[in-house]
Amino acid sequence: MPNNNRSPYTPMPMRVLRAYYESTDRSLKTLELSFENFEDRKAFFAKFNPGQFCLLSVAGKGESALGVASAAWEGDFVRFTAQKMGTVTKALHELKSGDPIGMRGPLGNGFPLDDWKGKNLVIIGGGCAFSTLYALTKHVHHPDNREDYGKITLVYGTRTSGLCMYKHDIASWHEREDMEIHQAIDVPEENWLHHVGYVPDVVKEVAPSPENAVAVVCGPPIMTKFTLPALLELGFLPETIFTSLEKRMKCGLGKCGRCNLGHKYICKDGPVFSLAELNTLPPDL
Amino acid sequence: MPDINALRLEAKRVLREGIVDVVVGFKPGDSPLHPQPAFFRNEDEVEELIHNGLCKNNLANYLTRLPKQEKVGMLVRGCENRSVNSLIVESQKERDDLYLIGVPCEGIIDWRQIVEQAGEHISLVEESETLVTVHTPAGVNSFNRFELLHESCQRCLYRNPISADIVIGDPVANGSLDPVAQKVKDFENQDIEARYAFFQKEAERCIRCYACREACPSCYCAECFVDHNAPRWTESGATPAGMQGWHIVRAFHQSGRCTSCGACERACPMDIKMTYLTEKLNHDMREKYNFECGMDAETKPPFQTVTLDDKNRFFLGGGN
Amino acid sequence: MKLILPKNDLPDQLRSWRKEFTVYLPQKLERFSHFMPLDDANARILEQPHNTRIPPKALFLPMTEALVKFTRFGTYEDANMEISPRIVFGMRPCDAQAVQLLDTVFEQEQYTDPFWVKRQEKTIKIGLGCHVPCANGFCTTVGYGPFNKDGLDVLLTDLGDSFLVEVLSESGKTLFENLHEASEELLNQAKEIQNKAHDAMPIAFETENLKEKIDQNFKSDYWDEVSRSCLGCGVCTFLCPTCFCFDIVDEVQRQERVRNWDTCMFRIYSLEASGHNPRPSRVERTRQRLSHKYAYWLDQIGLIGCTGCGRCVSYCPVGLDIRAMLRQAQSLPFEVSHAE
Amino acid sequence: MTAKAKIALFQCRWCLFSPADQEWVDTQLPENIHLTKSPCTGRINPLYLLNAIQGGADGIMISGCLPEQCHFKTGNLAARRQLEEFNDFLHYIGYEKERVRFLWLDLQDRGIIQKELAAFEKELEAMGATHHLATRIMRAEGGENA
Repeated sequence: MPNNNRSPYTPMPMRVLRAYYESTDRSLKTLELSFENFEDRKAFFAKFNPGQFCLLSVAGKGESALGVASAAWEGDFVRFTAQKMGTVTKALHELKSGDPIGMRGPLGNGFPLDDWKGKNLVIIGGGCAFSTLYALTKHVHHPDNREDYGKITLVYGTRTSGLCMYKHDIASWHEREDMEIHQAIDVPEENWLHHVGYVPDVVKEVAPSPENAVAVVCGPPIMTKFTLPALLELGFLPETIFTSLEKRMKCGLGKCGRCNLGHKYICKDGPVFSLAELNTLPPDL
Repeated sequence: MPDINALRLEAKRVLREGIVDVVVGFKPGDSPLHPQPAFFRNEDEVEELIHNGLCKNNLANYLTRLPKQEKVGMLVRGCENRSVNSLIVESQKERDDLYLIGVPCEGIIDWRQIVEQAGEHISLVEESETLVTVHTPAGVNSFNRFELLHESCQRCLYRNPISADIVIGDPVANGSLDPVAQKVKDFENQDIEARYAFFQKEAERCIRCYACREACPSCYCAECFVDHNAPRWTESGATPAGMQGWHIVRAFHQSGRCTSCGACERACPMDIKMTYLTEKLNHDMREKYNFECGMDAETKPPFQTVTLDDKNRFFLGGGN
Repeated sequence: MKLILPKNDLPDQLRSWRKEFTVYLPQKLERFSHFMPLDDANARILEQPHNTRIPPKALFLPMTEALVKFTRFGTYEDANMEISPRIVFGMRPCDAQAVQLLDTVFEQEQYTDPFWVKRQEKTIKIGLGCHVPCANGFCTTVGYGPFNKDGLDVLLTDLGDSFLVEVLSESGKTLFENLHEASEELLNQAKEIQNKAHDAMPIAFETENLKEKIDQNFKSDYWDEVSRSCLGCGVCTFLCPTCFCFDIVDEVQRQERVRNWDTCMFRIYSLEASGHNPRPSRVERTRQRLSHKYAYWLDQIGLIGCTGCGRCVSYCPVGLDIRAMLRQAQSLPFEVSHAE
Repeated sequence: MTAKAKIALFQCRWCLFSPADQEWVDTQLPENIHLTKSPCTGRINPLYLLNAIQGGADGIMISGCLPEQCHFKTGNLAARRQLEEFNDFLHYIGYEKERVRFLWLDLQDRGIIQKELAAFEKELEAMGATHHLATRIMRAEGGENA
């Protein structure tokens, strides 16, 4: 049995290493979890690929699917950023470092990094869904991987500057020359130096070239809905546009039947789909 | 038997004159045993309207499912009329958004008894005042209609609609109260082990499909207590605790709101007895508060009003 | 290997099996039949003509099952999966075929479900063909039949005073000793019964191009018409042998994480924490239920996800009939897709 | 009955006016009595009672304020109707009526709750334990649940 001879439904024991608020309004909290068993960690990083997600388990409350927000090289921990929304995420927000927690993963297919080798990357993120893109960007920034990819254009929009995640790290990206970063907020604020407006408009404004480029879009459904046509207008082909989808999930293994989009399961066949693939599936989102 | 042509004429009239946007009735199903609830929105659709003893659903159940602002016409028997009143009391629908076509009810036939006695291959069912004639490939046989009736209909108290806009068909004799009260007392007089054994046997066949909840007009909560998970009061699975908890609380939520139509028992795929629970609650509502659900569209059920002079029956320290 | 088992030897045969197996047999419960372990008292031949009310899927995917136990230190451990060897006797071919369909879900190479696998390994399935067609069944319409052998270890054919025993697997062989071979004449008699039963099953609807019609009419108001009187309860899916959806819930007061049967017909099935629900009304849910069985299963494994047992037709509280729905679906517009 | 009777006490927060009683209830409540406080007896949902009974409570006591002294005006009157009917309903299906009792406390009462609890405990021990509806106790502890 793959899960260190545990049933695929049994979470691996983890411990909260660090837990800190990510947004000024305390709606987003970042948890960095360390592994209790060495074999679990080895098995996890052997399969891990940015864009995958895990099911965090709080005993007595349930499980909740969250995208992994850290790249493998960052250390022997796994980072998640949870928005306080339901029963489990409320419980996640009450965790402090040292608390035990369960985790099942890595699940899902993650970004097809091998197909993207040698291409320019256009990374478009919005709100708290940016966490998987953060993992992707950190993965690509690593010296061993950077040469595999061409130019990186990043657009990251949030409703307010306070909601921006990983503020210090992203701020440092403005100085990097090997990438171009555009941050945006919906409503103008004092001493905000970057774009103001919705992400689809910022994408049209930045107008990344579709030449040998791949775009990946992760954000609230409304943002994805308007960003995909914008990319098509710019000349991106459906095969080169990727997005990560979300639906209610329980098992995360393609068994409980509820996260299907047509005949594909978002947890097993996704969550990352190309627009070409999505066009063959019914709009059941 | 109701005069089906008169019913169709009335349904067409109210649709034609725009009194209502939709008329809720029944239409033939794919098997003679299962007529389907139907929603007629124009005159020629009404040709399909039927109404017979096998129409086993409580149509008032659809009032809370149709669009709120729609004007609804509905064929109502005694229990359906009272369910509509109960929904009006709980402000789910305005009375002047409704046009109720009353149908005096001769009781709903329990299709399971037909299948048990005449087999599954039923080609035609004919009804008369006293007989039900069933046509099967193996032959034709007739049964006493009263014996085939669903238990709730055999002892129904209010078979005639009480506040319909028009009643089509001559009134039918109503049931009397004593057999109903006697049935509750008989169950209660058994010793406690026998009562719990019966409840356990019935409740623990439950598969938690909630057909009883979806078939009941009074069960229209946006989020049912079994869907709560923080905290989870009764267990969610098919465990003894979960099944018993579900049947106890579902029935208790109908105290003073149940018109004894029996739609819950008819919808259950596992033939689970449930009306013996709600009958006890209705019996208590009559005894303690002299309240009968749905008799008018104003009086509030007992649990929505309070008075000072109720009796202190389960009190320590010598309460009166 | 084809043997003859006289009917009056059946009680002793059942008793001998009971020594090392738990024997599940359809027995009378209230007014219907239900798979229950055989206790010695009533070892009698089953004479109810047709299917049990709840499919034998409940013996492989129980209505409620503990998956994970919480320890006091906030860690987790597998729930107990031990199960004693058992025989399911009197399984109908449509249910056996359904269990085989579910194997493709629970025994997938990427994540096999240990609970399901353990139950499958420990169970020998003895099927009984339907020599009398049931009223609402349509197994021949969806490509199977009253004497279909898929998913069975043994298939019995009722010859009147004895059963023709067709052993189909190794584990089936171990169950029958000192039974003599079936004579040529009995074999022909069985064949004739089987063919007669197969022909007696009416074809309820055409399945040709059904998948394309369903896929290409995702937004049609056909779905609204067929689901208008639907109550949104769980009867059709809980009684369906090929429905496998389950919910995972933490039962705090029992300190375990439990798997329960679930259905796409309930609102909370796809309700997201943000309040958004991709399937807000019964129209989308009926569309999901029908599309999953008659389109998505075909995309995934090339088989229709319905074995025509007819339970959803018999027990729908508002008399909705999937055969009529699919006959109506055949009249939906579609163009042959050249791609693919 | 060897073990002491297990009682679930649902206490309205407003009616224990003497600090001594409230302090006793909060700290020296005997082992076998489980306390649940609620803002008013009107807020005590029959689900809470059922949950306690399924967990193996031999008796339930609800303590609330006298009529016209309820902080929320009619909470206790509503509770009287609902919980009394629930008590009759449970009796109907197999949980003796005498196992659920309501206790009204006056503002001036002192020491009533200790006395009534002790009396109720004796009464329950006389009645003996019940396994009816106790469906969440594992078989190991005498419950019927696998």
